[in-house]
Amino acid sequence: MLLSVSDVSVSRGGRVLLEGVTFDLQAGRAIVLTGKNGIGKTSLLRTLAGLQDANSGRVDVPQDTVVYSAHLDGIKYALSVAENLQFWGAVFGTSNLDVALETFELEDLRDVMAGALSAGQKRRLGLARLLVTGRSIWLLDEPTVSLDLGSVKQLNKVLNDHLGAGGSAIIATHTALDLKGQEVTIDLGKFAAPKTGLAASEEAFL
Amino acid sequence: MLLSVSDVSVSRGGRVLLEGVTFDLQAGRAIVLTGKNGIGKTSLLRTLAGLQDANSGRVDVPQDTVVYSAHLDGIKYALSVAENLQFWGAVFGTSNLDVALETFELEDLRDVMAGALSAGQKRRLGLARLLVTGRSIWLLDEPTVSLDLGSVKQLNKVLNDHLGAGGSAIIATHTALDLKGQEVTIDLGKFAAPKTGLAASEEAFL
Amino acid sequence: MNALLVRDLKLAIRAGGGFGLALAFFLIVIVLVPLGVGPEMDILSKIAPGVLWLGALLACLLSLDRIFALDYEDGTLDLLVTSPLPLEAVIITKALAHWITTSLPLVVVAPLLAVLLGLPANGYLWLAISLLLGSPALSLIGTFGAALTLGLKRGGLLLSVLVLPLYIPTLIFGAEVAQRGIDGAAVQTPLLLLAGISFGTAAVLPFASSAVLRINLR
Amino acid sequence: MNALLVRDLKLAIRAGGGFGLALAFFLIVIVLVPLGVGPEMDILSKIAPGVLWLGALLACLLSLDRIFALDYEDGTLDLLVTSPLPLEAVIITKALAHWITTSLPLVVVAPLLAVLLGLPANGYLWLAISLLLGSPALSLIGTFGAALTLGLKRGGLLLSVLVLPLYIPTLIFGAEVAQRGIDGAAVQTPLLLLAGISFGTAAVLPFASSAVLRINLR
Amino acid sequence: MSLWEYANPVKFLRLSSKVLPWAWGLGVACLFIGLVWGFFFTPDDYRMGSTVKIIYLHVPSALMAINAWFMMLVASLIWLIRRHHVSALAAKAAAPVGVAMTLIALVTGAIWGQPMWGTWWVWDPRLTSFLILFLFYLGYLALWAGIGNPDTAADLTSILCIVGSVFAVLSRYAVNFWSQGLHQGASLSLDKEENVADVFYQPLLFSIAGFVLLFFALVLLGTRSEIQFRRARALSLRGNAQ
Ligand code: HEM
Ligand SMILES: Nc1ncnc2c1ncn2[C@@H]1O[C@H](COP(=O)(O)OP(=O)(O)OP(=O)(O)O)[C@@H](O)[C@H]1O
Ligand SMILES: Nc1ncnc2c1ncn2[C@@H]1O[C@H](COP(=O)(O)OP(=O)(O)OP(=O)(O)O)[C@@H](O)[C@H]1O
Ligand SMILES: [Mg+2]
Ligand SMILES: [Mg+2]
Repeated sequence: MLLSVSDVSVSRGGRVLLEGVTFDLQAGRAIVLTGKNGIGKTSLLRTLAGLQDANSGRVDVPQDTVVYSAHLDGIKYALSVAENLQFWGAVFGTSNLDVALETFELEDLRDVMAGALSAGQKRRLGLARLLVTGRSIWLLDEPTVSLDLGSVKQLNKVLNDHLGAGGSAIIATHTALDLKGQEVTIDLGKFAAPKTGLAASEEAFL
Repeated sequence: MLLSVSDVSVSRGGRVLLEGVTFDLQAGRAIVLTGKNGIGKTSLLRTLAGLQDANSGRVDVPQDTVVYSAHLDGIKYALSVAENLQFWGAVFGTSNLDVALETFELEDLRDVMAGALSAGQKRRLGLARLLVTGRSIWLLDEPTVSLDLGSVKQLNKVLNDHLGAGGSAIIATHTALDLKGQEVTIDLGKFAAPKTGLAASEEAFL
Repeated sequence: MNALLVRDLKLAIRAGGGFGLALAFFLIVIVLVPLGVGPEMDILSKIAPGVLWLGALLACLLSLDRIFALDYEDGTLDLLVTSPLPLEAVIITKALAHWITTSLPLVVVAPLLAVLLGLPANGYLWLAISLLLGSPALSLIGTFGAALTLGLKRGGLLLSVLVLPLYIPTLIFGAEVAQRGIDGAAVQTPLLLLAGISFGTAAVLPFASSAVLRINLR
Repeated sequence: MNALLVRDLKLAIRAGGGFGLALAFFLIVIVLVPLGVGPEMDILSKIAPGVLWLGALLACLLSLDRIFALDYEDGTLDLLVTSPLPLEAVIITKALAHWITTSLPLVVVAPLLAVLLGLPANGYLWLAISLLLGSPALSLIGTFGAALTLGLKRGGLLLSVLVLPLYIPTLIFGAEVAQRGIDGAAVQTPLLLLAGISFGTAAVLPFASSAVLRINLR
Repeated sequence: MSLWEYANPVKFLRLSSKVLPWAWGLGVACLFIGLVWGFFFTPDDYRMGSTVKIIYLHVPSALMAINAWFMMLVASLIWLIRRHHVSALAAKAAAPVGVAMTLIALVTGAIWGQPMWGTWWVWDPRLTSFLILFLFYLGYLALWAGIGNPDTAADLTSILCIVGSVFAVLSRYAVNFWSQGLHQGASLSLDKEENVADVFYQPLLFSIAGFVLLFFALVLLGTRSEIQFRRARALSLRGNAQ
């Protein structure tokens, strides 16, 4: 068991969004988080990434295994595609640049400034970063946004390869992915907190 | 005939992306632009919106009929949902605020600061703006991004209503929309310029 | 137009004390000057009109990047440019909003802060008048600079380097009016020149700014 | 760490003359002062050390918002915080990059520009030394301020209002060193204090900044 | 055949390659004559002593610094109106040369000022407005450097140059208003009483001609390299197309 979440409640802006969230993630498996806009997918992922504290409950994430990919891709427009990836490689102490470029069909754009990429090309660069980090647990927030059909297929393949190699992923998405049965889909709707639920720091005043 | 594009070539960053683009848009009809990432959908829409000049060819867009909705939604985080829409209503001299809020299920979020919306909720607010402007030709750049399935359906319905009421739209998208046969789908791939095509301002140097 | 003005003012206020901040900055600069140059009142009172004008200039400068950059980053500017509003009007409105949130409060308190620097009493009125007449030019020129640096992320330093030289005539005439007011000399000429610059920039610069904006959005 | 430093310097340079801009701004401020306060050299040379220090302070200030804001806006900061780099190291590196692009060039040219203000010749060396010793504190304090105002869009003015008061001790001791150098008085005490501030902030502030950053990203 | 034909970058490259050596040759020759004549074959001034010889660097560079900006203004207007790339790039190429001229004038002036006025610098209107011109140059260059897209940069810097010119003139006037001068008035006008004596005057003319020609040569060179840079960019855009 790589990562486990037990009875976690997630809050944002003073309100509890999700409560009782419980799941485990195994190596080679993926968890797909679904749920309507505003249910709390992003907030949950940020909690798992350690950017935000859980309102209550336990989140167990082993150190240095997780990489987070957000709505924004953290791309520097003034650096070239390769330079962007190199930087993350250096930060994570890895250097599998070429594989990442090839996998997301970015070789031709290698020396193009990232500012000159189209929306989908930027997204692909953001995804290529995952490969560069060498981390085994991927937290992906709507990875298919802006991707054309070919790129979505490619992403699917990358994900399957990653799972096949013993990696794992937690993916918030609105589009269907085909992960060959290796995934567990969790509809966050069933953890939705009542609208009156307040975060602990707000409760304190009542 | 509302809007016509004849033999237009579109360039970006010094390169010609598309050439010989030709189509007409009729009232009550939609044009769906498809094509892979980086083909030039956004650039074409910006040309139609008048933000960018065509490299060559003719673009006929009647004055004051078009509203453009971009990758970014132009949402002010420090204003509430209603205030955001009110502003655009005032700019376009209209005031059908409530309809817009209702259509995109934003009534509950009416007085919430836009900064506290989730990705999909922001997108819905961006779309609600279209209704507020009262313009008849909508130029939409990937309107379904970040939307959950319910919201995509809702957008579909709004589009069909708009077309039904004699409006029209040009939509760049990677996801399938169901516009009941009122749409013409144009694969921009067939207008893709050869890779060596340079914009006029670059040609001058050769 | 009105809606835009109201919105800009609202945003400035909600972003956390639109009015207060420029004032606070102004105050701090005025306080820093004696700390830097030493506490001798006779020197301070000699340089007071210039320092007050410079402080106003800097307070103005530091808020310039808000004029367009926010609207550019979140896509509003694209939508405004394709809206029925004439772009020149948008620009004038934005300059006006900047002036109201930044310069107007400064004009009001400058005479108060002048006390800290020992500005002679007969200078208060002329200081306020010079700021009132000159500051619209600062906002208008600043708007032009903000339009020029639109595409640049956090171009604050470049913006300053572009705008400050353009501020020079305004600064000279403005400080001169205040200085002459103190000396009891005739202020008419610099005052008229100052007003002339404000009117001139209001009449011409919005066109330049709107051309620049369109180029930057291209 | 190295990669981050290199990247930040690269970005500063590509954004258009990272080094040159701070210098240009500094020069402009030095030119504006006489235009505001009048051309009399005897007054100017009296206020010269203070003005030079204030100019350096402002040049520093205007480039602070680049430290974190760009990385925050494009999502890089989220990714950096969840990366294996310790956040304190990230912060020190960013302060260092800021110091190299902004303060270091100022230290080098300040004595040159001092000519314009008629700074007495025996002040040049001490001016440069005071800037060299004091400017790291400016970058470190500024980094803290930048971390505080992270969540705010275009919080340039607020940032100034927060940071300038924190700059006061550095300014006082810095200007004092330069002034005493000119007067031929003993500079030891303010010099040590200045160095003390720089070392103290380097030792302590990165921890405060990293706490603040984490809170702001929450 | 119209003159505008040479606004075509390719034709310009061809023509300028023929003109350039002449400009270099003549410029160096004139400057050499002017400086040697001026430095070694003129008497010392009765008031200023041998320091007067700085005039052969100071005055031509000051003249060129101002004229370079004027040339940029004209080139900017041509670009905005007629969209000739050569014009925009010539303006870009002139700016660094102008800055260099400004710096030479400032430095030689300061060196001259030390013996003459007993100080390196005073806030005299002539000097001040010259320093302000320097600031305008810096802003112009910074804008070129800050903007990635070359056409956008050309447009924006052109507009800045025009607006800047207006404000530079205004500043000049304002500065006059603000302080009284120490600096020499205009002394090259032919009909003036207080003209520099003929012995100094003739070598000065050579030196000025040398500066003009060298300026011309440097701008040509700069424009050529800018054009070649754009050419390389265009070619690589064509090659690297994905
Ligand atoms: C840093 C200090 C100085 C600066 C920035 C400076 C700047 C200038 C400028 C802008 C011109 C005008 C060129 C023109 O418009 O025709 C000029 C010309 C001249 N300068 Fe200076 N100058 C400086 C110091 C001096 C000194 C110390 C002297 C000698 C006492 C001097 C003597 C002259 C003379 C004789 C001319 C030619 C006047 C004319 O024919 O217009 N300058 N200088
Ligand atoms: N600012 C820019 N400078 C230079 N080139 C650019 C710039 N913006 C986009 N491009 C290039 O123009 C091409 C088309 O971009 P555009 O954004 O129009 O594509 P798109 O069809 O909208 O793609 P997507 O589906 O990914 O949004 C891309 O190949 C991109 O690299
Ligand atoms: N900064 C904030 N301040 C206050 N409330 C916020 C903030 N950000 C998000 N929220 C609220 O928290 C809720 C959950 O947001 P979150 O971004 O986690 O949703 P999501 O499931 O990712 O939605 P989407 O599919 O639209 O991305 C939303 O209802 C939103 O209104
Ligand atoms: Mg989300
Ligand atoms: Mg696009």
